[in-house]
Amino acid sequence: MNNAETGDLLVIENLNKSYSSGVGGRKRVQILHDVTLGVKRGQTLGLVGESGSGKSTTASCVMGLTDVDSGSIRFDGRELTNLSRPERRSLRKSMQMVFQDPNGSLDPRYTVRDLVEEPLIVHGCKDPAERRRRVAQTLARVGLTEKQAERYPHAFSGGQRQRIAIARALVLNPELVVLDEPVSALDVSIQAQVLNLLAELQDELQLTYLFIVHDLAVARLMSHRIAVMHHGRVVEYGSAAEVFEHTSHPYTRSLLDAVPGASQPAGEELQGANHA
Amino acid sequence: ASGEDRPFTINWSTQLTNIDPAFVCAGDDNSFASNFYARLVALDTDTQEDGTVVASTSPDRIQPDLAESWTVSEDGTNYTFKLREGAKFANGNPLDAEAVRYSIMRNLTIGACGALALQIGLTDPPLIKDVVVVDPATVRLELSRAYPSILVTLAQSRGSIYDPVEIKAHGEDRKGVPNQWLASHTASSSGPYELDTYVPNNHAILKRNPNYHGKPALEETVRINFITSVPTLMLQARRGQADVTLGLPPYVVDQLRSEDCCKVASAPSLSPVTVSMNNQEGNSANAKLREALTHSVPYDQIIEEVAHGFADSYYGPFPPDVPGFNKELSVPRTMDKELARRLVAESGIENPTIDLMINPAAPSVSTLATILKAGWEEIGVKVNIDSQTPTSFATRFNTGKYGSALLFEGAGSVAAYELRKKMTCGSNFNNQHICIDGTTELLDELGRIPDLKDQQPVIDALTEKWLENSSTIVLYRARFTAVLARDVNHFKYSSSLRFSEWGR
Amino acid sequence: MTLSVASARAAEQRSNPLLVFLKRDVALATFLGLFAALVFALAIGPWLWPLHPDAIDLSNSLQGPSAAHPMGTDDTGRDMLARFLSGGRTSVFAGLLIAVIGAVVGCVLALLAGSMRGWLDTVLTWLTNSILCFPAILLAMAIAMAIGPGVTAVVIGLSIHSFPWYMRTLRSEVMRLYGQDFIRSTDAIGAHPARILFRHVFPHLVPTIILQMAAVFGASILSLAALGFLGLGAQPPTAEWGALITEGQQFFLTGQWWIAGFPGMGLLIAVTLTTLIADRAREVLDPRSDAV
Amino acid sequence: MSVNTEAQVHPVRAQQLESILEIGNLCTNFDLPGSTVRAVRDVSFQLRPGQRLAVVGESGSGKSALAMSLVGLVPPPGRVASGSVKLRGRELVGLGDREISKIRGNDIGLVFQDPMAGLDPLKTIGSQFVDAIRVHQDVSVREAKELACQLLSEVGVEDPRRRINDYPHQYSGGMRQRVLIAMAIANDPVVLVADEPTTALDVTTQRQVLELLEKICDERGNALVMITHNLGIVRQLCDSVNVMYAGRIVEQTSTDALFAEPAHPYTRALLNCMIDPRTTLRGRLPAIPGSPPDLSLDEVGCAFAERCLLGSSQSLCHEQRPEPVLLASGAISRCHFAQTPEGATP
Amino acid sequence: MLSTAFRRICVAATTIFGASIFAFILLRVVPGDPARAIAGDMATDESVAALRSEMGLDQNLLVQYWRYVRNIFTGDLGFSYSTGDTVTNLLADRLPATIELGLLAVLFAIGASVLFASLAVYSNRPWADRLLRGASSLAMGSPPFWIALLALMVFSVQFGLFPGPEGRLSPGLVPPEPVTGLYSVDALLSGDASLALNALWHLVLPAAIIAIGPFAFLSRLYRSQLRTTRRETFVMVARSHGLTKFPVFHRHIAPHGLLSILPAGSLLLADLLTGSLLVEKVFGWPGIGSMTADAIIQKDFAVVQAVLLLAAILYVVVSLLADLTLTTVDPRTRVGAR
Ligand SMILES: Nc1ncnc2c1ncn2[C@@H]1O[C@H](COP(=O)(O)OP(=O)(O)OP(=O)(O)O)[C@@H](O)[C@H]1O
Ligand SMILES: Nc1ncnc2c1ncn2[C@@H]1O[C@H](COP(=O)(O)OP(=O)(O)OP(=O)(O)O)[C@@H](O)[C@H]1O
Ligand SMILES: [Mg+2]
Ligand SMILES: [Mg+2]
Ligand code: NI
Repeated sequence: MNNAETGDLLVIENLNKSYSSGVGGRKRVQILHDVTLGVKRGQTLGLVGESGSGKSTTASCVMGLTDVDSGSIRFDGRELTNLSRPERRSLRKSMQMVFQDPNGSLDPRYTVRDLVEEPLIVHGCKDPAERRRRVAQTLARVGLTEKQAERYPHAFSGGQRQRIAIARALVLNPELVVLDEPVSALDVSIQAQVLNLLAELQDELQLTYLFIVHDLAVARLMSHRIAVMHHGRVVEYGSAAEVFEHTSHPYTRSLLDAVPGASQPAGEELQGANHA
Repeated sequence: ASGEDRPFTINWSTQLTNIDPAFVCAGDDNSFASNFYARLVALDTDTQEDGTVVASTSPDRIQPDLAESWTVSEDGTNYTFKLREGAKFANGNPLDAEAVRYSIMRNLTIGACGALALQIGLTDPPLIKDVVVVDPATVRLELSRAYPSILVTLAQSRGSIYDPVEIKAHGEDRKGVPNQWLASHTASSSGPYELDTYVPNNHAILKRNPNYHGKPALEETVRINFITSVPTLMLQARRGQADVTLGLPPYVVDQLRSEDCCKVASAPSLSPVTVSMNNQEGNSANAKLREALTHSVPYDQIIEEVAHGFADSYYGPFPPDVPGFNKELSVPRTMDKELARRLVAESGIENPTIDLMINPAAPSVSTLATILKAGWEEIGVKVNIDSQTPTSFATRFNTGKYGSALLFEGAGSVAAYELRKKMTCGSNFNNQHICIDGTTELLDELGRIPDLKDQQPVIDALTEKWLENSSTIVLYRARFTAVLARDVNHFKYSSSLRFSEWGR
Repeated sequence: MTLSVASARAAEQRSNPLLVFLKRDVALATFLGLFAALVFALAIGPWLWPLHPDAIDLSNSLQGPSAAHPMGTDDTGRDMLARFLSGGRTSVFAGLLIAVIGAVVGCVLALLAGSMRGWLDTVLTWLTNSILCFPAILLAMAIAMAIGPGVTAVVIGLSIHSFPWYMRTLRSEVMRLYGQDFIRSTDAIGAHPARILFRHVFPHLVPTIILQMAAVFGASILSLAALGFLGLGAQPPTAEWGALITEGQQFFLTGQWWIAGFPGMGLLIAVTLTTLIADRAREVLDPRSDAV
Repeated sequence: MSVNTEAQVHPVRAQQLESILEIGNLCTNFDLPGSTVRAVRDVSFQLRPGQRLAVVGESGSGKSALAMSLVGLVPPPGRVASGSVKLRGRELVGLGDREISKIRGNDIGLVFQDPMAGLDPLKTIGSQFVDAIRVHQDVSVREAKELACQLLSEVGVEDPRRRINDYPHQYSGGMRQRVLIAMAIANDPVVLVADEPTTALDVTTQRQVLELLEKICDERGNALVMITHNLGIVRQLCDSVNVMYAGRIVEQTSTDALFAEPAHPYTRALLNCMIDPRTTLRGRLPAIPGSPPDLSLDEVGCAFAERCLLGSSQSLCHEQRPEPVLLASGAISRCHFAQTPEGATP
Repeated sequence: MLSTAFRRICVAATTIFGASIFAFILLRVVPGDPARAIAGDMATDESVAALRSEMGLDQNLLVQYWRYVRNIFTGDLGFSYSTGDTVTNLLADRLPATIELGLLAVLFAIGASVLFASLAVYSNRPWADRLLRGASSLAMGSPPFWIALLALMVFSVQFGLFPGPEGRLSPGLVPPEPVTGLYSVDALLSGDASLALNALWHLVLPAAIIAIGPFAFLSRLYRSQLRTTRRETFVMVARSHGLTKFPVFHRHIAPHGLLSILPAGSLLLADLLTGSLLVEKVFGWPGIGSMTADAIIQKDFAVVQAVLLLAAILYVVVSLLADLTLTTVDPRTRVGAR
């Protein structure tokens, strides 16, 4: 496995994470095994893998939403795993996350403006006029109008809601945005809108993305680097082209081959890969 | 259901708490226990116009029972009883002088209600000094002073005689810790009935005691249902499912009287309905205020609406029919608001308030309290009605920790006893805390007079003091009522009911 | 996701919940109206009906319903309508009190347990379970017995039973909310836990709390009446529906049905209306769920 | 595919003789308090024996509602409002429960999207299988079980004799979907309707299930209605396509024609949105702007007009509802501009 | 699976432990002196003091609690001064009556709610559903003691269809030889059909009234479960296989509904207890309910404490049993679940 290059904005090294389960939480299930990754500033790391392979867990660890067992996560050279809670919270100014389900990730009782404004309030922006200005600016950036800002999330379609979630993540001008399957819940026809927006924003604001996705096509489209996870391990890690053209791990191959409508794969290969 | 194919059934609106004669305080508990225990002597009876037999409580007319005869010493302090030969308990044990001694001593020393009646309010020195077994058929009662009414006491449940062998077999009494077994069982019967089944608060079945020395019980089996629900009692009376219904509220009795299911037996009882007042503490310590209160009660309406006519009025420390009662003195008080207002003004208490403690579980209490409250508030006395559960009501009342309390009393049948109990300063049992100058001397004097007729002037003097003091508000004296099925031809009333002379 | 009708409605409903409820749901509006009328009548009882509930009139006892006494009179001639109104006030007020006390305590504990987790949660859950394994009435009875009968005792007793009841549901609701993405996303923007708790979790509990309050309110006035009936609730001369039924119970079979009849009807109507309202409201708040 | 040269002949009538299932002007509504969602709007098509028809469209376009309407299983408050579904000439709309039950499973088999929820968790696979067989075939439980085992092994469940007594939770998602497919074909239906049978599955499992479906259709020769929003599946499995948009079929064509010369602007947009993992490079994607219309509202003009590159500027599209037009390619398209040079040929 | 059961049992045990502390504290720390109550009003102070030390009331609470628990384990639940009997005897006396009544009430409640909810959901008519919900709301709002009074007046007094509030048998009838303690069953066992009928006849009205509350609760639960299940995919699948409405209902929908009302067992029990507490009093039924009501009025601590504890234990045990039954019946949680 490649070691994370120096100069990466986010470096994850030998991350281990387990959840307790079973009777009285006595059994521990290891979810992540020695995950090592790095994300270059201004670039996108695509994290792919089948359901349950530990992609979201990795994201949670990065965001500090759960505690890790061992390993290190460095953001801009700063070790995150041993931060106190308030420090962690204040660090989130520069790290933000967008969740998979745009319906569930927005509090239905808040207007769009309140939702987008909330991070500013949380991080101590006291001046209402300033807040207003930044909210308006961010909303405009994701293609929502001032008028729409007074409405509740329910009044929006899925794609629009995901834009709101993105606006909420962007209003603090973060450096790193963790995107946990931001388009999986969207229809193909809407998916492209959001992907386009994300690409645009990255170019414009020099954002760094940790992009979690299970659609290989999307991963390839969006990522500079790709990591493939399988059963909590990173089985493949490299530049997008490398991974796709010179697939080394059989699991990655099977993933690629399984996409319907792509050229017919050989049956034998499939059998070997499917042990889930 | 016809009355023939079931045992003689008594529906009784009561909740017995204890059936140990030494221990019981309440009248109903007494009555129930009476059926199972013999007594030395018995009360004489009169027959009323309606055919109901009523026991008389006059000490002059005491009849023999277990004791065939007795002699009293000159000074009136020694009573020697000659017992019936061959009397037996239901289990065959001899009913002899030792059993009599044991029973009376047990009642005396148990430290509960039994002792109270026998000792006239636990006077010092005790009234009964000792009980001596002369021979198996002779027993002597030694008193510390003359007290002619002791025979009346012995003729009631306090004189119950039970089998020492069986009691001991079920655990000795320890002081203050009574024999728990006796609380829900009877020792082998010496009375007309044996207790066959007893399910507390539900029913009891009584079987005739074949070994009873007296007149055998009329009915072979008596079933007693303890039912507190008035509708049930009424319904069953109507349907003829009960031969005798006891404890119905007056309005139901009134209603049933007019229906052809039943007939009503009624007799003057010793149960006054009173508002007891704490004579020492609070606003009720003010005699003027107490007097004012007695004058703003709508007596007539209460008798009419609450007692439905089953009541008589009087005013005094003890009700009519207690020997020593003086009709001239005990004129009922009347409603007179003007007078009452004037008395309130004279009392010198501004905006008087009194607490009226009630036990709303007892029938008609809420109604009475409501009426009283309305009447008193009209003369400017504010009334706080303070409801208590039966137990805490009794506890508070008996320990004298109350302002005033609405009470259905069961009076003792002996005037001297009543006066002592109610007027002895500082006695634990004077729960109204009535303490009037000069009563102590009068009470002492009363204890020295062996003959009832000679006692009368002293009793009258005490009564007058009591009246002047307006110690208690007497609402009325309730008449005992029983609703009988048409075919019940034998019925006798006494203050300790015994069912042995009831029957079809 | 398309902009479905349901969500459009949800949006509309958020803008002015009450109005939209009522417009859409005639049944709910009717029930609410009836209930409001009942409560209003009880509240303004003394002005509505001039007779005093405690004023006795012995010459007029046990009168059947008439123009002068629409609900008749009791055995001391008190006007039953006045007593009905005053009894209803006691019942409804005590019911509300129990619902509110339980809601406040239960909600605070649920938020504590749900957000802190750990031993606090364990202890509170244990407490909840330990209290809830007593039937409400039995518990209230025991408490009334211990501290002496009366409305206060019963309110305390029923509140002690109601707060764990709230807590149990609210706690799991809080737990559920903490697992939701919008809470996690608020966490992810770096919001303080207190902010998450009060600004995001709590508002979502409100509908649940309201529905539960309706249920507790209904159950409480029934329990209150039951205890009154057993002689442990409201004590004379306080009028309360349950106690009025007890007072009237003995007259039921002698034909004076109105003394116990009307208060019983009052109870039946008040509680049934509450149930119906809660049912309908639940449906409107969450169209997919069925009333339980 | 036979191509009818008379452009204005109604497409339904054109292929009447050989069709097995014939849907005419089918409308399905969901009656909600205060509004009616018209999920399926005036849909007509027919199915020949052995045909493999794909129904594609984005979420909420009425695909499932259409599938359910075919067998009268639209969940309440939905109902078939008008139109006809004829199986071998026999009208199914309006049949009683007993009658239509004889058709379900026997003539038309149905496979649902969610295999996890598709089996009763309290009953063994076997008993559910036996139920499904015995409603239509007069066989003993033993025989039915035997048949079930055969079918299970046919769909690739190993050791069926043991596994048949298992409960659904003991099966993985892919296996459950196989079981459901086996049940749907247990009575040899002439039409198999599959409503997104693979959406809930893993990519790898997805592929296996598709292969299974293909195999079954090859062997049994039944017609297949495949509902999906994945154009990849269409290419792989189906020979003809109905494209649905906002409750209407906006294009009926063959698979080849669909990919070669999509007739309706919506179809074209949809094809553009497909991201091919092998060829696409990072860059700007052709997205369809806006979002689908609310189905509880009546459309004025073309439902796609708002989002259409062609129609958004045309007043005709906003005002007049387009009628189906038969194109030279054999495709039928509901577009005012389907026959314009831009629309007809790429 | 076994360990899950074990854990549930542990939780149940701690809950009972908590409940016992609660019951103990409630009746021990509050004002009121049990010794005074037992000794009687006229008892002297010394005798009360003697009784206090006899009962251990002068010791600290911890010791008292320990004694209390120890006594419970030896079957000594204390002495009921208001009836003059040990609580154990009282319970033994009265439990069968309540059980008999409760069983019939459960039967009524489950029978009626399952029947009516099934009919309402199966028929799928809005009016039927509305009727059921109306009825259950009304049942929910009906004060049992008041209904009991009404029923007595109408059925017993007016029409004479049912016996009055006279207990378990017509007065004068001799209870059958006790085997189970349930009169109706015992009478049948002893071959006396008319006695069994009489016992049943006395049971019907109070049992029906007690059943009203549980009926309200169960019918709502069952209805909503049926309606939820009806929307499940597997129901649609079964229908798509050609099963008609009825087989689908009774083979798929109803079992799920029944399974899901199992956990409500303990709540049902609480409802039953509450109901019997009130209804027994009106009907003069010699059971636990009327005993408790009397004991509370009499401030009979021992009885109340015992009944509180009994109720808590029953509740916990029933919910535990319901839980365990659910795990055994539901294949998803059964042994061997992967
Ligand atoms: N809080 C938790 N407790 C226990 N196990 C958990 C928890 N959260 C996740 N898991 C388990 O961890 C594993 C990885 O989960 P994760 O959500 O990271 O997967 P994922 O790759 O994001 O999958 P998906 O594509 O479905 O989102 C899964 O097996 C899941 O069951
Ligand atoms: N039970 C229902 N009540 C109300 N509206 C419904 C109901 N079921 C479906 N609809 C509506 O009917 C329309 C078509 O739904 P349908 O399920 O057929 O879409 P679909 O094409 O199958 O979508 P998907 O790809 O998401 O499965 C949608 O607008 C949906 O909102
Ligand atoms: Mg995930
Ligand atoms: Mg669908
Ligand atoms: Ni795998």
